[in-house]
Amino acid sequence: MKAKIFASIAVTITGAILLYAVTDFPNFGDPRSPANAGVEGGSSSASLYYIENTYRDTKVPNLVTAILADYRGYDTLFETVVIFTAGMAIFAILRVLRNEDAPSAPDPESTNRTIDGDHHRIIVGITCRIAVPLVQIFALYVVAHGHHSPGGGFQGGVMLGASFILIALSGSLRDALARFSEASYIRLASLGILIYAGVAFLPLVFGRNFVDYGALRGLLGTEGEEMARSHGIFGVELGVAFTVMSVMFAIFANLSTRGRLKGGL
Amino acid sequence: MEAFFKEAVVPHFNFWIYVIIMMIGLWSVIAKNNLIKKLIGLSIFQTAILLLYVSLGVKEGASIPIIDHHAAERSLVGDAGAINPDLIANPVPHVLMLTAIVVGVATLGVALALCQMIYKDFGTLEEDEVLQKIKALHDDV
Amino acid sequence: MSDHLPVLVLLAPLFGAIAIGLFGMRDHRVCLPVVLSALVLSLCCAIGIVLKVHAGGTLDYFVAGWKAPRGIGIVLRADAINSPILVVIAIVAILAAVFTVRHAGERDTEKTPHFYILFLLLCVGLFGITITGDAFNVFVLIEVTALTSYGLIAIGGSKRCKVAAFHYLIMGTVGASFYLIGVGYLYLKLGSLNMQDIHTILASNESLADSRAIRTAFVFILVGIWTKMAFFPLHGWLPNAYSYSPSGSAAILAPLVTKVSVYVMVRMMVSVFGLDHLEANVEWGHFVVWLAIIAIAAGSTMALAQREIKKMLCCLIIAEVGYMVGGAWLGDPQRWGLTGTVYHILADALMTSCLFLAAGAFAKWHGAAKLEDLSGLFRKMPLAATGFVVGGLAIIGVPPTCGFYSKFYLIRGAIEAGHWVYVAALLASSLVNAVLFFRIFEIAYFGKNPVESHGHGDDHGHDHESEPVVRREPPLHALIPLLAAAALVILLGLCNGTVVEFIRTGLIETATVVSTGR
Amino acid sequence: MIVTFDIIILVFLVIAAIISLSVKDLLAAAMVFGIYGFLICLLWAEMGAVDVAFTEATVGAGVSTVLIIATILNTRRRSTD
Amino acid sequence: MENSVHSYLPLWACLASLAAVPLIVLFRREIFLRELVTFGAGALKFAFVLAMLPIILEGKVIVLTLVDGIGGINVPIAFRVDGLGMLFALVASSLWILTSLYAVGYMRGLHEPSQTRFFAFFALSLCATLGVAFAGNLFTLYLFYEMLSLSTWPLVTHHQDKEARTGGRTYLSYLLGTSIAFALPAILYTYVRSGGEVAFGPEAILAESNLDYWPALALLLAFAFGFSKAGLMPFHSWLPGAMVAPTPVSALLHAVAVVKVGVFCIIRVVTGVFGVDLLGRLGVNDVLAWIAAFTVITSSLIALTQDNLKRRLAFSTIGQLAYIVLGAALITKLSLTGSVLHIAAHAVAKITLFFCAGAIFVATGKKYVSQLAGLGRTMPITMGAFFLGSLGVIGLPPSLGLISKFHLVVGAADAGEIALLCVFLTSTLLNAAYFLPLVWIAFFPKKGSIPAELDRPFSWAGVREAPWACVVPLAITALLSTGLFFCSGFLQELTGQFIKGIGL
Repeated sequence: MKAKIFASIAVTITGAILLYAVTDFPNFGDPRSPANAGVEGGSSSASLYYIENTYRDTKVPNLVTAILADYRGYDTLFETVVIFTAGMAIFAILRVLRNEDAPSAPDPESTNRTIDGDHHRIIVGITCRIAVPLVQIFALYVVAHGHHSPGGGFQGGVMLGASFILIALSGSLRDALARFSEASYIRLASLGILIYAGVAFLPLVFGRNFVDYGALRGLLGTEGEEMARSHGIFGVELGVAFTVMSVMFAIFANLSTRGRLKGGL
Repeated sequence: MEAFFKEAVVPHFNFWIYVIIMMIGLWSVIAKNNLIKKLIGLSIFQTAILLLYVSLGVKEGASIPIIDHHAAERSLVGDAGAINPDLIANPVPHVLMLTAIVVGVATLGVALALCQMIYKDFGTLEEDEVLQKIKALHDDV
Repeated sequence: MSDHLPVLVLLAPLFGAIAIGLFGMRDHRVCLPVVLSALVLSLCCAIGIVLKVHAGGTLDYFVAGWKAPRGIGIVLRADAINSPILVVIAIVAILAAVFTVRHAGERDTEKTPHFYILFLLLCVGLFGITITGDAFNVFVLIEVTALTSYGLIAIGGSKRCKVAAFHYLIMGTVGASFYLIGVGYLYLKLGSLNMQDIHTILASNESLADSRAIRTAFVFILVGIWTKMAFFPLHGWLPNAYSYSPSGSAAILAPLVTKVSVYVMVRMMVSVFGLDHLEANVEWGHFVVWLAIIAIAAGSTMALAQREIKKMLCCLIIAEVGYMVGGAWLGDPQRWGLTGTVYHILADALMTSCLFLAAGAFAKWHGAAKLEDLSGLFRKMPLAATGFVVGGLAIIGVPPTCGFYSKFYLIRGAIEAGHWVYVAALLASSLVNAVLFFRIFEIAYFGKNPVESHGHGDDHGHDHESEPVVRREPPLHALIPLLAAAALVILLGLCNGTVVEFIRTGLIETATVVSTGR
Repeated sequence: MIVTFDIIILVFLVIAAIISLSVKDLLAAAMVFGIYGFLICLLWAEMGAVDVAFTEATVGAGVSTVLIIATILNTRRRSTD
Repeated sequence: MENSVHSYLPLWACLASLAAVPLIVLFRREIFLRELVTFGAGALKFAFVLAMLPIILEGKVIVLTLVDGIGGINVPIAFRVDGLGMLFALVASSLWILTSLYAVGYMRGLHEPSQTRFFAFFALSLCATLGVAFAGNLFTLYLFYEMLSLSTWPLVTHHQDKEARTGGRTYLSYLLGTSIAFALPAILYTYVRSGGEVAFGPEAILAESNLDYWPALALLLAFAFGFSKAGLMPFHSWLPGAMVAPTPVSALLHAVAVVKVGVFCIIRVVTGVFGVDLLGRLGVNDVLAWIAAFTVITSSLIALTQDNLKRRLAFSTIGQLAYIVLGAALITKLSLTGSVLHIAAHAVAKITLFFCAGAIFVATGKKYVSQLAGLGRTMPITMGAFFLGSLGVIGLPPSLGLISKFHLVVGAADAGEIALLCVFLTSTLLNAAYFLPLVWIAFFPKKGSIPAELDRPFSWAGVREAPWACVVPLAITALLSTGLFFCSGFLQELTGQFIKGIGL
């Protein structure tokens, strides 16, 4: 009860402050608002710059992808690191490496240990077996086509991870782990970051700044720096996809088995 | 009252809702007793922030931030009218929020792992019971 | 390569973490050399940055090469304020890494590589927060730091550390989200995420700076960071999180995470909102200083009530955070308070590192978790105890340790700002610290129950020698970092003039940025 | 952006959030949370943030819900609040 | 304007004993080597100090800045040796050698434990003492002051029993507490008030500042009570408490080093921080003088009632320290001269008395005044030295104490403070009252008040002195106290240089 009163007070104060500020906001949907068009006195708005020049700079029509992987590629590197960290942290917290602790007493309320209650999973199994390759192909498409349509490394990576989760859910975790073992997903997650950081690091070798894919022109044999950036973005997205896929599956595998990687839901 | 409603609420409708959702989330983070409920509240709290960001990048009548190839090519040859910034949504908040979503799911994963460990050690996910059992641990030491 | 130092400083641990992920899982022996070499590389880079900044002023590094217009890319910015902090982070990390040899995860040695990956990524996050010049990037790196912290805390075997980590997670996430809201409001009003850009706009547009949204943004950013740094009413997560985590984790988390958050606050004040603007709104400063005074009092009082060493140290951290927040907000015209805060970030990182290394060593090799368990410490491990004494004296503020000088600069700022209550709080807290530490020293020196005073007769002292005194220092890998930290505490104190001079060039430089911004 | 659509989704969003937090059955709460995720994904798409919508669909509605359910099945389904 | 010389001698003098610490620890198994190191360091230190003497006597001042300050922001660790510092250093370093000798005898005689630690911290505390003596600014002074408090704590609590713990607690809480609570803020206030200047020089730090009466008074009292090593009432009770320490510690530290550091600091504050002019103008020194006067009388009265010999000596010390403070507070040329000279005079006299007390304890195990009757027969050298030492404390000829007290009394008269003059005289009588009867019954006990086997005419065969290592130092210090009466010229000259330096 005390928590509720305290919560109400805290929420009221916070909400009041936020609403007090809201009245000061530019109108919703105003294309000339400071966020969209910059303010007087500041340097020209980054947002306008992106809209007008991204295609010229990178030949990537999807602005979000370009900004994500190039202009703010440094942020995205750490976003990937966050994912990787989460995987490692969950491993560190949850993974049971010795078979020391006996499983805790079964909880009467959660007797339905599996989602559908029993082992008759033929329909589900077969459907999923058909669906999984389709999901994976679509996921690869999403990764690869992120330049031109919504999508990219994250979305594709999550979908790839989800395809393995699907295998685990429909069949058993053992099937999924047989395809994607613990050693390999940790390594693949590291590899993903290595790809990202490596691609971003390469320009340093050519004497350019970090993440400046334009320097890879010679290496990739492209005509101008724009295409080099475009290819660089693709490389980076690939790295993201690897890491995200591995970690998503790793998180699921650990969470669904309480870190034992045996049994499953 | 009506004037206030017209001036303060209607033009900022999204922002009002964002505050409401955020307060729902924050309230349950603080007040809910069940750890999973707290986490759901936390996720809702985070999505409210996404709503703030995405809302502030919206432009009335604008399209998605993917440039039409032809317009883009035209803009390269200096056709100034080819890309009208007012007709393309601000991509920056989208980029930022992609990051925030990913951070959110990462946090959620770690938190759920912690929940499982807490359940393993204490046999419950209700915060008051956990705290009581911790106190009992103290007495043992 | 020397142009790329600002990014190399955090790439080294990042690549180190990747290397462990790729090769360290199978052969755990790879981990430590990788960790140490990565961190030493970082240290070299950090020192290189300090030298460059010293020679040529502020260092801007445009990631991805997007220089103009300002704010389209992410910029890393090393100046005289943050470059010494980079060095200290690297040093403390190295000390903690050496300390963790052979007992990284404490429960499962199989988790050693994971521990070190998290360890290195934590360093990446800390370096990144310190060096970045982009407000949103700070958020991402705060989350890197936070997630690694949760992992490092919960990797221990104790039941309580999980709950502590969970509470930390909730508080930390809410804090980071508040920060994110603040940044969102800034972006909404100013359309920029680049700190320098925001600063220029705010400095040139007084009415905008006073607008409701910007004020709210500032409040939320501050509250968010205060949560992260465990500023008093928001401190709830800290004591449990740091005292129940494994010693190796505590040795890096406790000294660095809160300090880096304090740095973020200073950075926000100096190069986002601008000191001129803050000095124009004195009543804000007074309010925060009062909060800081309450924090100092509360931290000290709580510390007095603790019976466990690590918990006591954690409460001291809360008090120290109060020092720093208060000092930063004093608003004295010469900015001595701010100088003291920045210097105290460095000093406190080293002091806390020293104390937590010592506490870790005592817990592991003396079996001491509570104050009473420390009896006979001076006889058993005199060198380790000496290291602890130096750390304690520094927290008390005895010259020539750095703790004395940081307090000195803080008090100077307070006197010039006329904030006598803050001075009194600082001195009172020093006295409390003295009581706390001499209580420990006494237990460690006399033993739990000193023998009844016997007449100064001939048989004097034989009962001491009759019980064999086994001298058993902690192993070298624990002792060396501890003594090194103690030595650094004194060294930083002796070199305070040089360091402070350097920091002040940074503070003055930012002042000139303001004037050109107008 | 269509304002009516926007408002409708927002209202549903609030309702979904409240339901998800007030149901005592955690599994149901998780499912409603999934619905909440899809609603917000719709909202993003409606606001023109297609990439965010895509990510939210995979992450927010998909993976998050699955993870929560996995945890609930491994712990306890009932909650006191 | 000031004739200053740059030299590293003060640093070497400080480091001589600091460097001895690791060596002492290293040779903890080789007792002989360990003690050799102690003596060697003592001799070296004394030599360095002596080497500075001619420079100072020429009227020059030695300055040395160790950690340089850049842009005048920070406060360097700096040394500055003038007449006052020189005199104090001379006293401390010469008496250290004697004390070391005495300590060897005492510690061995009583089979004390942990002698290595004892000698190591002894050396460390001497380093701190010289650091205070040579301190060139307030911060250096404070640094070494705190270092002294901390490094003497293990000495005071040497026995590590309950009594020692209590004594140590009192000791540290008074010294550290007052220094943090009063002295540090006072220093900081001075620092801010003077515009960042804390270096001692010919000009007083606050001479230019236009302090008002009340702030100046508060500042002066904060300094006086903050440097509570000077034992001004009401912050004196650490001193009797610290008497749980082994006697060599009491002797050197609580008759020479620690307490003298306290009064030294107060003289420095009066002359170097406020300056004679400022104090004279504001008149705040009167308050300090009356506090000191109160301490003089009260402590002498308490000393009369003490039966424990060391406690009686302790209260006597408190009184004598207050003399010095009183002299400094009068700020006349003569009284300051007396004050400075009394540092030396009281040091040699009081150390003799402590040595004697320790020697009596080593030889007989007695520590109460009432047990001393007839002791003059069995320990004639010790009691003789005790007599000479008490002459020095009382201020009777032939002793250096006479010279210093004479200056003090005349100084008081000079300042026109007849009441304070009376305080001096009353206190001298009280001093005599608590020492002379003691000596008297030691040599001429009443019939029947002592055991029969002692009650016989004196013969050398009946002498049961303490070990020679105890007796020799106390004889030397007793002779010093007397001898300096006849050749106090160089001390007076040093004092004169100091007085000239502060412009009186």
